[in-house]
Amino acid sequence: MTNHLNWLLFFQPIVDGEDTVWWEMLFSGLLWTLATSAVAAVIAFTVGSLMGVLRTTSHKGLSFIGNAYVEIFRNVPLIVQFFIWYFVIPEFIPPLKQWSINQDPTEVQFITSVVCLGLFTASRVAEQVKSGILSLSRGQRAAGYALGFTEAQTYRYVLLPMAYRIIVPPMTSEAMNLIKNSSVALTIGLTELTFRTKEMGENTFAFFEAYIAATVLYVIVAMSVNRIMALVERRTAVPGYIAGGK
Amino acid sequence: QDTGTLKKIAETKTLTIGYRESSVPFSYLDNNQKPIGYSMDLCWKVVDAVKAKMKMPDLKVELQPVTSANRIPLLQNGTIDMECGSTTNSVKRQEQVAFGNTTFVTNVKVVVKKSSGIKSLADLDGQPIATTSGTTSVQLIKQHEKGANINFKEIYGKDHAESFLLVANDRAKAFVMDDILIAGLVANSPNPGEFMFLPEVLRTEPYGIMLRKDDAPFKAVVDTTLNGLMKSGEVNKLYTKWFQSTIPPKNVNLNFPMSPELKAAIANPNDKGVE
Amino acid sequence: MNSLDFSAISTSLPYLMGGLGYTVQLTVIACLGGIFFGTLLALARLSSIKVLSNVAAGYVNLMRSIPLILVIFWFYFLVPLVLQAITGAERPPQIGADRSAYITFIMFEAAFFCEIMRAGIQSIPKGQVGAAYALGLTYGQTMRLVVLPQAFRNMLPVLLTQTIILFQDTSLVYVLSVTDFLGAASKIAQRDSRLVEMYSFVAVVYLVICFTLSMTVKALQKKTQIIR
Amino acid sequence: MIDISNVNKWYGNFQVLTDCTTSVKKGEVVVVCGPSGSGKSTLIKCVNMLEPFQKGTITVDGISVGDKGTDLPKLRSRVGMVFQHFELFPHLTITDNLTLAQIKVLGRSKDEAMAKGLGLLDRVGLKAHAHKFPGQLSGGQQQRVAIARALSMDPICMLFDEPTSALDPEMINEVLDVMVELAQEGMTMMCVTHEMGFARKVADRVIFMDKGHIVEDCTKDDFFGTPRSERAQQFLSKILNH
Amino acid sequence: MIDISNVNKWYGNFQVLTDCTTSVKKGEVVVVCGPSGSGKSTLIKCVNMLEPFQKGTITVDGISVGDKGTDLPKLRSRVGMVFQHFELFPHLTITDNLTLAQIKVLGRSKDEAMAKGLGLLDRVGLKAHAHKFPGQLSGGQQQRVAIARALSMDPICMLFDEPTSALDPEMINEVLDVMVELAQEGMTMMCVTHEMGFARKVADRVIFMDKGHIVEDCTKDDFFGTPRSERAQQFLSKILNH
Ligand SMILES: Nc1ncnc2c1ncn2[C@@H]1O[C@H](COP(=O)(O)OP(=O)(O)OP(=O)(O)O)[C@@H](O)[C@H]1O
Ligand SMILES: Nc1ncnc2c1ncn2[C@@H]1O[C@H](COP(=O)(O)OP(=O)(O)OP(=O)(O)O)[C@@H](O)[C@H]1O
Ligand SMILES: [Mg+2]
Ligand SMILES: [Mg+2]
Repeated sequence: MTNHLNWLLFFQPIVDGEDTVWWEMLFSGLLWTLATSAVAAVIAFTVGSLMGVLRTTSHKGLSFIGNAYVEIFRNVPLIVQFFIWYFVIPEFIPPLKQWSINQDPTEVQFITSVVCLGLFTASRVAEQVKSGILSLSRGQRAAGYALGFTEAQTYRYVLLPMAYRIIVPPMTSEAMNLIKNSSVALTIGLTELTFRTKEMGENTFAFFEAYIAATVLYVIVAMSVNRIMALVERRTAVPGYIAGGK
Repeated sequence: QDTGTLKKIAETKTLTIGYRESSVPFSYLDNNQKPIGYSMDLCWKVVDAVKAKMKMPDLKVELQPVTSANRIPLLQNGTIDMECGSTTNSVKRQEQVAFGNTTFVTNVKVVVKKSSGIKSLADLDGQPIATTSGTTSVQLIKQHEKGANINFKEIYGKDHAESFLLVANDRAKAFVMDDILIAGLVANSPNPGEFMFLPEVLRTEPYGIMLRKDDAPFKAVVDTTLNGLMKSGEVNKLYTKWFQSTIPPKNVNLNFPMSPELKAAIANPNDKGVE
Repeated sequence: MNSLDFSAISTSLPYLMGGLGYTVQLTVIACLGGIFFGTLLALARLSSIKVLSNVAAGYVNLMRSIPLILVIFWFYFLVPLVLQAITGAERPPQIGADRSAYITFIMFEAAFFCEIMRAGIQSIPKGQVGAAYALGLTYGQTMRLVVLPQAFRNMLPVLLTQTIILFQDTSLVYVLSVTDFLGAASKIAQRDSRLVEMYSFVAVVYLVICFTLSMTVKALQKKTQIIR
Repeated sequence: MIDISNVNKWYGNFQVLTDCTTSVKKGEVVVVCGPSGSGKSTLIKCVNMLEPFQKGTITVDGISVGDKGTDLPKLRSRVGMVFQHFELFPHLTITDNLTLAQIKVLGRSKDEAMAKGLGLLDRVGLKAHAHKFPGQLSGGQQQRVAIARALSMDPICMLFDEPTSALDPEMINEVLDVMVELAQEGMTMMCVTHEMGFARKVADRVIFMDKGHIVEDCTKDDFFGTPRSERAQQFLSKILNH
Repeated sequence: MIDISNVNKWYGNFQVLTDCTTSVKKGEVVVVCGPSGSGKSTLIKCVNMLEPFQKGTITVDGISVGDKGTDLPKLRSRVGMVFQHFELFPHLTITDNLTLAQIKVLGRSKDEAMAKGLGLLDRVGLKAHAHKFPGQLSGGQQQRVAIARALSMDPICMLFDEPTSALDPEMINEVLDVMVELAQEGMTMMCVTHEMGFARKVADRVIFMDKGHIVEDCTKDDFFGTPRSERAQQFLSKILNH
């Protein structure tokens, strides 16, 4: 079956007589992948930063909330979380259920995916943010307080700006993980890239062609993210500051 | 001299059966995790025939679970020698694989909740319809005269159980699938009385045991066995056992009488695929 | 949910536990194999031989940029064909789904453990290598006796954290219809139409196991901090 | 100015400070010394509550720092502090390091803060480096900026925690010079340091700590003349010998 | 014993060492000093090829260290080296730190290595700590173990790279004492340090480096008497002043 790969398949209609051809399907899958990842990234960054900060504060209750959040969201497999967000949670919240029935199903899948993926990734981001803050010398926090900053001001002006810079490299892998993990959204029917790839494989039996195309697309996306983050790293680099050094 | 699968069986002294783990009542696991079902019973008959023909009473049979996604590649790369499940025999698939003579005929139908008020295909206009990813049955609606002009939205379930759950939870209004599979899901649901089929039959599809392509000698063994069972009427007994009696693991009865199409296929064994 | 019915769980408990056993076994083997090959890869990446470090880096980056589900597919369908091409056999050799899962996860995790071990090795002050060389130890001895033991100790918490992720990721072998814990649960769920009950059960089991593991990691982290 | 009375502090079961009592009057320069781990840093950090303590009281300019109701940020903004590792903010330029707290804490205008900051930078001899980042300066330069940053808040007193011990030997003097000048101008200072030359030159009093206790608390001349405790004698002999 | 001749070294385009030439005779103690970044550490590391250099030659006991064919591990095992940050192996006990290289490099038996190691540990006054891990010792103690570790290989000469600069002031002397003793026993030593007291006491020669050049290379008395270069005078005045 590998003897002759039939690349022309990508230009054949998905169903006889329709206009849409396979590469368009894969491309629309790619767009869903990118859209889901992008919105989820925003949620992950916001919630993750908040939770990460909570975990490093001196307030016992707040750091408990942060810790509990991380433990719950990172200790259940993503695929199970998808199922729970999509099938289980609406059953217990009648207004949500009503909304999910009335809304366009694609929108429901998209929003569910974005929330699920975002909150899951937030637990990973929270870990990074926490370790970034903790990796700063304790003296930085003390220096902030000693100048009369409040705790919030110390985070805002002293700790976070440096912590974010320090965690750019691990956040690059988290961003790449996020994109990869978006493929699990296929289990609730979101028609993202892996979904379309499987679909093409199953409909045309051209598994190799479809998976090669998908692999190439994922690698391109991952490399682009890598480049973008490298740019971010360069843009935010502090002159004279060697990462990890003091 | 033997070629293909028979040669392989002679050399390796094993035959590997691909089975499905939750395709009730064709091929699924009982509570002891043994694959059972209508297709499995038929396959064991084929195994007996192979043993007899090859004069290998101690032929080893291996059982390999497969999914709808990997059954064809696994057959092609030699992991399994035949697939005993509920695979539709289609002309398109015949480009890749071969099928034994038809063992079952299903009608693709639409299931809805009685409370939804939907009475016919035409009522589905503008509604979300569940479909299992990797299947194409929804497109059949468009090909039906009553569905030609309606617009609907597809919601994909990861598997049939999920697609059906979408209907049970009111997230989708209907689920289009082989009637026998739906009958299994309905029978197992908490409230079987909630659901009903729409009257339209979207397509009639034959199921068959899937085999490697271009392997006439092995296919001959399979077909001869099946034809024998059909002539002797043993197939009808098996049918009653699996479709019209209580079956493990939960002792439900599918109450699914034999369709005229299957009766015709048994009277006239053939391996014609659906377009 | 008007009627939750958890009876399917109790009747199929042996099956589910069998699945869980497989998950644990796969995790342990993939973890050990991954650490072994990951360490070799890390040494290759840090090597001054350009070709070696580039090949290793390429492998790691490729593995890290495609979804695991695609990697599983590739290994499953390609390895037999590759072996066939290598051995010139008439039929693709059969490696079976579970062996394929082992290979896939070892090779995939190797890429991740490589990065962890690399960070671990780089976290050892250069002075340690200098001190070992100054005593007359060779490169091999320096790595084996001085650098790797420390790197491994420093990275133990991170390695374990990655192992927890691995433990969850093994759920994806369901695409090979290998019966791991999630696979077993989802098959019973489908057979008996008890999706909600099953998946809720699965979530709780994973949460309990992974939470216990991550508490262990925390305790361990405290301990290794004292050793330093 | 600073009154420390019966302060006790524990880390878990480990007592770091035991019944510490002393005071620093306005304009006084007090040097704190003692072996490593004796609690010097901890004591000085208690003064502006960077470390909380469990027993005793500390008042700064009449305000009790341990009280629940005390506005700590406000109090801290009036106490300048210089750390062993400088603790400049690495992501901000020298100018921003000098003006940030003035603007955000004291509410000064940008221009005002800038004028103040540049003036102080000039005073520590680093006007030319205003646009640079901390990482681009040598250790001695960074520490001088750190002193200027503390001064920019117009503190009523200054705390120093081993300000020269992370510096290369060559750079120690450039920092000590700034501190000597400050002392001579009459700044109230409490200063943890091993630089006995500095203590000899400007200290009014020397406090010697050991194992969390204040063992000696006497004038400079008494300390270098005839320290009463054996431990202090031993310490001095070790530190002055090389 | 050690001959350094016309050594040049670049990091990329940056020249760290320029035409360095000097030598250390058997039994001689040479102190290397100079401002931070002047290349002292680099030079001393070139002696046992911990840093490769691009031009010039260094021979130790007649063996050229830069030659392709030289058995570096063997050469290095004969040159003892002590680092600024001790570099004991933190995952090994003190005993294992002392015996590892003896066993793996010199092929000594476990018992033999142990006897040697414990003897040296006794000599640096730390016999009681044999079973501990490095992290459980103070800096001064760790550095003494590091010296014992280097001695356990029966080196023909010893290299020191600022052995006391990471130590608390109190602990400097306990390390210097061990080094003085070693020097007085006739060990060949090349020693980067700012401890001018040590240099005064035991150095035969002092080398002063600046910007990768050897600026002064003269006897101790000449150096402390009338260093010829202005840079060296300046450096000395700064370092001796506080
Ligand atoms: N966060 C902490 N938890 C537990 N013990 C601590 C903590 N911080 C400091 N200590 C202990 O408190 C004691 C006093 O520490 P402190 O830093 O005040 O000493 P110091 O006199 O400043 O020493 P040095 O000269 O080394 O700076 C030490 O024994 C130290 O180990
Ligand atoms: N790996 C490296 N890459 C580039 N430049 C380096 C590297 N290591 C050292 N240098 C530079 O080489 C010069 C000499 O360094 P070296 O460590 O020998 O100085 P030193 O005299 O020992 O100073 P110190 O007293 O600070 O230890 C310095 O300017 C330093 O920045
Ligand atoms: Mg201190
Ligand atoms: Mg140096």
